[in-house]
Amino acid sequence: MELQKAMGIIEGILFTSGNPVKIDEIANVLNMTCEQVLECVKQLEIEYNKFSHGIMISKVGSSLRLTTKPEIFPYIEKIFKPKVRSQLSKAALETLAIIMFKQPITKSEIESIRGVNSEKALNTLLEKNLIYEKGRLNVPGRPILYATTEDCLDYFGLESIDDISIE
Amino acid sequence: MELQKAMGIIEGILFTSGNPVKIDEIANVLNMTCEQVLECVKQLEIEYNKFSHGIMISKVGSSLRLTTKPEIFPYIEKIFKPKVRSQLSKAALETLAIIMFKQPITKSEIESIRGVNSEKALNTLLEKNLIYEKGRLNVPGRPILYATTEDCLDYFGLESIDDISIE
Amino acid sequence: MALNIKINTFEGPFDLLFHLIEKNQIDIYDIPIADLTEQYLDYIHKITENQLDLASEFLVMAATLLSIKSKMLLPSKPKQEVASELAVAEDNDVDPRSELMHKLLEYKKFKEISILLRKKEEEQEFIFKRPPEDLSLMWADEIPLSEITFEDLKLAFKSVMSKKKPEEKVSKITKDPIPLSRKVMEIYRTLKQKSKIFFSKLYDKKTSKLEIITTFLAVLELVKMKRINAFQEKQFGEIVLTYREV
Repeated sequence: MELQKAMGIIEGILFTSGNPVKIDEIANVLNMTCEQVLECVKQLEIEYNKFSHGIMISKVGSSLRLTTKPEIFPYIEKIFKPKVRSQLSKAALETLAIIMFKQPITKSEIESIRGVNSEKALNTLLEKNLIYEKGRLNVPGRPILYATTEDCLDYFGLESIDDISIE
Repeated sequence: MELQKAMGIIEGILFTSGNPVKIDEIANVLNMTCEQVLECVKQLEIEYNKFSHGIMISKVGSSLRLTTKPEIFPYIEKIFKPKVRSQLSKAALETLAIIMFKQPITKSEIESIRGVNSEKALNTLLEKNLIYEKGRLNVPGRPILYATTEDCLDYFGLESIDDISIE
Repeated sequence: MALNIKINTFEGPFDLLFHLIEKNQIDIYDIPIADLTEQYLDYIHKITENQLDLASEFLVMAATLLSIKSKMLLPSKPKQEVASELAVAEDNDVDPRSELMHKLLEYKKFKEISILLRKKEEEQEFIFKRPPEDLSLMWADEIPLSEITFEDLKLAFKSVMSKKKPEEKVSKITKDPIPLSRKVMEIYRTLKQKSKIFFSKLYDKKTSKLEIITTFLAVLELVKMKRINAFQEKQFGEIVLTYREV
């Protein structure tokens, strides 16, 4: 296969994957040797080195991957950080609210209320010591029960768990 | 900012996001006008048109997105065996066609054009976030008005609804 | 069987009419209404013969077609003494088929658009996006929870509980309206406070049957966990629950 065309296909494959892709797998799909693939990579490197590209190709072990160049990180941060932050804090707030008023509660119950995966939000709340693992529910799988900590009650100026009401 | 550098940053931003990103948000981060951003897009298009690229940039609504080129599909299919995307049902597609060109529109108006109950089709479209409830019509019963989302343009790869000519 | 499948694929009466129009190469601007009605009714009969569900819209259309057909059969100048001459003249000028024609033309337009959309949809199947980078890990430790008040929590709770969640399975709601775990905690807390209570005091007249069952299951759970004791003097008698000191 023509070098130019192979470069484009390698770019497309790495772009679609998001994760590193094995060089031999790429070679296989392109009907090329690994050396030929690496020759394409060299050419792509030259291409991406230009200012007009914000991405770069790198070899990790026996795989290839595309990433953004470190120098454009400030712009990535500027455009995505506020969004990620507000999403995350909204998720954490919602999750904490559910645990507060429905404790003790399992992850799957929380997720059935929120309708989205809540793993990350739970981890954040655990890290901040606002919730703790109170025990396990005696059903198949014995899922963890989450409840709010003393710290959390303190924080919101509540005397005890009985003060929590949603009138 | 220099055009070359801006091109690279736009590439990096779209690469990171995966999903379409609003042109004005990009312009804002780059401290450029939307016109300048579109000039960069034009340059990127020329760049990506080369054989040695497997990705392309396109405008969907007021957003930009990066995707792979259709011509490298066979290779991507070979390496990743991607799942076939489920198509919209005929009913959903008909309903969406009506909403596209008559938005905002109520359910009963849609049903009078289609001649059948369209509840299920509307729910499917809402779930897939292809339409949204834009408000309510100020008549008795205050029926919901439906309109298409930006995701809808992304779904069909349309720059605008005018891309679908209505003879 | 092939017929069944075919009939099933019609989206509605317009879709069926359209099929007939195309099949017979009928001019929409000059519909041979008697023919079309006959063929339409024929299809309806076939559907019902095969005992398939027939949407009521198909019957409404059948009635409409019959009504147009009968209007077409009426002499063009009916009794003039009934209404003013002008009104009757106006009425007669309108082709009884015109409303149907307009509706069919409009439906045709959107049917064609939906075919174009299908093509676009299929084109999109050949291109891929990149999975979004998980940026949340990058800034996860910077979540500002410090500015939240208890009121914020209440609001967040109310809003999340009232949100519509189409992806939630209905069966789940009916099966388990109150999580057993919550009931277990409720009863445990009540008993810890009062140390003794009748089972019947754990619910009232308004409590649903399902919730009473959940309550009972929660009691069994607590007995099993050795957190409470339960006694019943006689069959169908009151169940007395007592808190068990650990």
